Amino acid sequence: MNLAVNLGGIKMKNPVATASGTFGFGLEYQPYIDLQRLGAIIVKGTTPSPRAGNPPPRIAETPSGMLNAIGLQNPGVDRVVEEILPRLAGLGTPVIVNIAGDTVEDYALVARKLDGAPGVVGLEVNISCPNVKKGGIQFGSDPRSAAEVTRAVKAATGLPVIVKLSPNVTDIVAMAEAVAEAGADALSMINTLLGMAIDVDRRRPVLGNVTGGLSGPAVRPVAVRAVWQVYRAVSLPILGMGGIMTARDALEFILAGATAVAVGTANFVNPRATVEVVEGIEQYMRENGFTDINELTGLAQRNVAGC
Amino acid sequence: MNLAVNLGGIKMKNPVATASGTFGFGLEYQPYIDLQRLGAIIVKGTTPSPRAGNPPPRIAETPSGMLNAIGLQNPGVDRVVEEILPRLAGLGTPVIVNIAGDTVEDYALVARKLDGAPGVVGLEVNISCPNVKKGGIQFGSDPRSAAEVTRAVKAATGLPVIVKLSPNVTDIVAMAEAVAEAGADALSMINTLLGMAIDVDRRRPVLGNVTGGLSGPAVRPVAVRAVWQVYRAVSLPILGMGGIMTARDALEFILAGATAVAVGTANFVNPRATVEVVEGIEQYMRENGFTDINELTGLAQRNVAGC
Amino acid sequence: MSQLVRTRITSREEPAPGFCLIEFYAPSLARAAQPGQFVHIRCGEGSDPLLRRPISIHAVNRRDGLVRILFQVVGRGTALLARSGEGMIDVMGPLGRGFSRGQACRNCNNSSGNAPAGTGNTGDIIVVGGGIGVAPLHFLLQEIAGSGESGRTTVLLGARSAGQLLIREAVEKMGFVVHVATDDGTAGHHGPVTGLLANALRRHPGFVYACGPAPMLKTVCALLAEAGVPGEVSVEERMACGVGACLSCACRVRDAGGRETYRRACVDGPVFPAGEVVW
Amino acid sequence: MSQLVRTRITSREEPAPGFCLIEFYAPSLARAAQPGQFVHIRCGEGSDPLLRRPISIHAVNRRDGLVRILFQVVGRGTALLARSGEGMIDVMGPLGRGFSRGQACRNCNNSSGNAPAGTGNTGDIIVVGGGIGVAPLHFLLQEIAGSGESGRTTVLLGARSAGQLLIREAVEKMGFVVHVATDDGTAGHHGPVTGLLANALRRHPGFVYACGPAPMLKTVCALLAEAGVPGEVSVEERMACGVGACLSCACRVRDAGGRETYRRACVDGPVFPAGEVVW
Ligand SMILES: Cc1cc2nc3c(=O)[nH]c(=O)nc-3n(C[C@H](O)[C@H](O)[C@H](O)COP(=O)(O)OP(=O)(O)OC[C@H]3O[C@@H](n4cnc5c(N)ncnc54)[C@H](O)[C@@H]3O)c2cc1C
Ligand SMILES: Cc1cc2nc3c(=O)[nH]c(=O)nc-3n(C[C@H](O)[C@H](O)[C@H](O)COP(=O)(O)OP(=O)(O)OC[C@H]3O[C@@H](n4cnc5c(N)ncnc54)[C@H](O)[C@@H]3O)c2cc1C
Ligand SMILES: Cc1cc2nc3c(=O)[nH]c(=O)nc-3n(C[C@H](O)[C@H](O)[C@H](O)COP(=O)(O)O)c2cc1C
Ligand SMILES: Cc1cc2nc3c(=O)[nH]c(=O)nc-3n(C[C@H](O)[C@H](O)[C@H](O)COP(=O)(O)O)c2cc1C
Ligand code: FES
Ligand code: FES
Repeated sequence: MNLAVNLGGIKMKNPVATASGTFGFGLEYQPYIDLQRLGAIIVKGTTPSPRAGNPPPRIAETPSGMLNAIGLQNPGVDRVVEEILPRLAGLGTPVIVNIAGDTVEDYALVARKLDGAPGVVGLEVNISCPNVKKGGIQFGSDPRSAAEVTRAVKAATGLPVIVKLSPNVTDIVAMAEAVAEAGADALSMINTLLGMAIDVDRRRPVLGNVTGGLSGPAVRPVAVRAVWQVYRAVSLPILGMGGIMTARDALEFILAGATAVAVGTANFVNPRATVEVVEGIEQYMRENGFTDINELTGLAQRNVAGC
Repeated sequence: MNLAVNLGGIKMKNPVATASGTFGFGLEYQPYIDLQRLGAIIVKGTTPSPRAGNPPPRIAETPSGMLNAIGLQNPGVDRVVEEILPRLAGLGTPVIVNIAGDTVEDYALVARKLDGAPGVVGLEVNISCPNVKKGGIQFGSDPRSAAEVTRAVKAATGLPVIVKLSPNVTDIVAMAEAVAEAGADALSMINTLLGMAIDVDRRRPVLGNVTGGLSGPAVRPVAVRAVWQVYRAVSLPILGMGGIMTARDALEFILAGATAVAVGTANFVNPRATVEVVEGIEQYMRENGFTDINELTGLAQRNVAGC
Repeated sequence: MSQLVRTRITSREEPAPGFCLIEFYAPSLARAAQPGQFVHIRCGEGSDPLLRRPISIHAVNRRDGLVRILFQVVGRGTALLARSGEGMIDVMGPLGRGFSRGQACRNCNNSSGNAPAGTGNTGDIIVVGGGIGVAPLHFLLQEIAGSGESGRTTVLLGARSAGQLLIREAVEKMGFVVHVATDDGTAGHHGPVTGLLANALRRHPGFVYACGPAPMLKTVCALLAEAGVPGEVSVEERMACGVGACLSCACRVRDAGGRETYRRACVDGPVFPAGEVVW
Repeated sequence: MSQLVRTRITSREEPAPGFCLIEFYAPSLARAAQPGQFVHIRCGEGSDPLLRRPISIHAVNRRDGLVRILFQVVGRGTALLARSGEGMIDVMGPLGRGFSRGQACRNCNNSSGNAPAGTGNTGDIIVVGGGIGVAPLHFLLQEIAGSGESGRTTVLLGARSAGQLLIREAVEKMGFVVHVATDDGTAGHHGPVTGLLANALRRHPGFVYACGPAPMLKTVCALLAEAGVPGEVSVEERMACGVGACLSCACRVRDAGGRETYRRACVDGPVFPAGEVVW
């Protein structure tokens, strides 16, 4: 049975990655799973300089979901390259670094510094973080800026570049088309939905940052729809995510058009979620007579009349 | 204790309405609640001609939410005016009619026919239904078209006009500003998020219509955020909705800036939800020493530094 | 009138692996219930799963105010219901239009005009159920037996295998002649229950009641049309409100003028004249 | 090393209305656990509530492989946990850095340099707990008693009222001198437990351990700073992962250089040197 996929030049032994920001720098979950079972590890968003992040509370639980406003806390690209990536290099699991910044130059700078870093097989460009004041959200909601960031990153690195799209837009297909045109090797979707919660007793927002990003099973229908729409319009491979808890959830994304998937919030609930998704996909393929995972990508599209 | 609010000229004895499409034409829930306890009944979307709606399955359950693709099934405005509204006129509860169409003229036509209909105190203009092919969604995602519909409806009726906004946009504030400028008397938000689900066993979309609108508690954080953002930018009163199950949920919207709220999906889960929300708000006010519900509108905004 | 009650579960059994029979106390619901109607049940307290689940009324004991439901555990909602810890159940009902037994024959207007059992019709009755579709038929048969019509009624029951012929014994005890069919041949006819129906229809019965999975009902309707025998089928559509307010449960039907349109399974059904449903 | 276990609940009690004490079987967790560490518990099966809940380890019985937690029912998660039907519990742990008793004194580098109990320190120890904050202190006191240091340890317990002084008896039985304070004056000092601490600090103890609500800990830290006494406090932040991966649980601290920064309560804490926490 073949589980291996090629995500825009990134070769993964199976289609299951960890979603950026939910799996730290990879080693935190080592007590619970064999990290080698993962298709790829996508590490926390990395910026040119260290960031302290947002004031607490940084998370709030919502129905079947959670809001986060971490604020891209990270030690900065230099420490990531010098201290963190070398520790991951020995794992034998491909590492994808999620990158972010306030300006186009920031993105290019981080991309350049990561070029050739040990163990790194690709970059995921976060143009869609709703929790930082500058940059982030604007790049993620304007096709032209998104394309510009994509071009700058592509110029700065030889690594495959995945561009991560935001669902907080009127037309995600237009965003996908713009970054595809600008040279992205793959697309990932979705980042979190912009949301907030109010503490009714204290009569103020729950989060220190007021608004935050909604993730978890609650957003899955929005994410599957985004993958479905983009798959039919753009020919790039898609890394699908948003609320995947089980193999069946992951298969929704794959059948809608994802080449690979990432598991995020589910890690917090079940630290073995990633590995269980891999195993569940294998079982589904066995039970349904599929021998190659790539046959499943977009299959639900072909089963709809007139598609 | 004062619970009465004024929603852009619509006087409600309390701030709790029913969300369009979830409460039929009002009488279906009579076995379970005293309809007179409601602030307003907003009835199902009404179009110029009868509509059969979409093929089944029309709904799918999702984590803490549901997708619907009803497709604006309704008997057309003429039958609504002749047969249905007269039955509601005797209830003593203000009725707001939700209107929809494929063209600007459609909206104006429906609005004109409803002008002076017995018991009707206002119109809610649905420019944001994700489940009809033409019209709907485009009006809801382009500020200029939204403004045009608003102006046409205002010109066609003397009734207060509430414009219902879609969350499926990059910038809901821009939409709100456009329809405010065009003369809307109030805003309602949010309509459903565009989503879909895939049946992994049959390897095809669950809904007959492929995509549908996500509602229920899952979307509440997105809805509260929309109300929060629009309240600070636009001075029109807001009817907040999206995932309200309890009084505490309703209070999140009110504290974020809503003058009134609507209960939708919750009716399906608890047919007494609307009345329990009214009672819960009263209790909250008593326990926290508030005498006028209007004091609570937007209170969480004032409790945040720099707002 | 339909009610919303949170009430005590008086017993819970597992009549076969993967099936659950719950009895709860709800006197006025028991009093009002008609065969073919359903209750709408909240399966958990949180918002996942969110929606109620429609389950047919399986039996009522009006004297003691008890209602029974019989269901198959197929997903999260029914799994929660089958072991809901607290011994309480939150139900709305009775809901929907049931079988037209003994009531004004509302369905006859649109259908072939033959009157169903209990409305003066004197032909024989066939009751045919497949899988968990037998659940509401049990209540129907209770009422038919109660009105002394079991003699002219034939019951056809289908299941995957012998162990899942859930209501067979109970119905035999009521005095009905029961024929069974199983997919695996472990009891009765080896094959679908519609095979038995095809035979039975040759004796030109007066009316047929059916409930079961969609493919079975589709075949039933085709057989009835062919044989020119009137009947009613109870359909399943996904439901949100259960009271006619949301238009989720659209069932495609042919109206009096022959035009296709949607009707709400929750209030216009779940029982429809066999000739009306468009499969 | 931390583990993920789904295991049997061996007992469940309600030590006071609104509180719950659960014991479960988890031998290697019991063996590894240190006072001040916590377990991360899944409270339901569905996705609402979604996240695990962090609860301190209240007691361990290493011989029998048993672990106890004591918690207050404050919301949906704890309510579900207090009555989870199936008799099973899904826990991750032990997690976090506990009190620095008997281990290399990792915290002393950053703090005043005084060594805590069990690391050669000879001054007296004060253990101060408020509300449900007493839960982890019980485990700490078990260990202190086990190493024969109860004689030089004073325990100060605060609660809303007498009925909620949850661990008082157990701690007295271990041989500790216990002073109590209640908000309503129904037992001991009438007022916050920090009132007792202010007095106790006059006797210049060697080290203070504290756990309780944030306002109490803030006062404790201020009193310790004023008195120049070192100590540790266990803080509460909202947690998602519990293992250091998500950066949810940011606790504002002052680092060695005096700069303010965030540390993760789940892995860098929940126990921090009193002097480091920025309130
Ligand atoms: C009027 C009516 C009466 C019914 N009476 C009975 C009965 O007496 N006994 C019984 O066992 N079942 C009955 N059903 C079916 C029952 O409602 C579903 O099995 C149940 O809702 C499944 O819930 P779940 O959470 O366990 O499964 P889910 O996880 O929601 O779904 C499991 C499977 O069941 C299907 N399903 C879910 N909801 C429905 C629905 N409303 N209608 C049809 N299929 C659905 C799904 O497509 C899926 O394949 C009835 C349905 C209707 C509409
Ligand atoms: C390291 C650690 C150890 C803890 N040990 C214990 C213990 O031994 N016994 C005990 O009773 N409680 C303990 N708590 C607190 C416990 O985690 C919360 O009471 C619990 O998560 C509330 O869950 P809920 O679903 O019942 O309440 P919710 O409905 O989630 O919330 C109810 C209230 O609790 C607050 N709350 C929710 N989660 C947290 C959290 N993670 N930290 C702080 N406040 C929160 C909310 O703001 C709200 O006011 C500990 C917390 C931490 C971080
Ligand atoms: C706590 C947290 C931190 C996150 N940090 C990042 C980040 O640094 N960069 C990024 O691109 N996405 C980040 N995300 C978004 C996730 O990678 C993912 O896109 C999103 O959570 C949806 O997937 P899920 O529902 O499976 O969590 C974060 C999400 C969470 C919950
Ligand atoms: C079954 C269903 C039908 C709906 N029909 C309409 C409609 O006709 N017109 C409209 O403006 N909104 C319609 N809505 C949207 C609701 O009015 C509401 O905006 C949305 O469901 C969010 O609120 P909730 O989460 O409380 O349901 C419908 C929603 C549902 C679930
Ligand atoms: S389920 Fe709502 S109309 Fe039938
Ligand atoms: S809870 Fe995730 S880092 Fe602490």
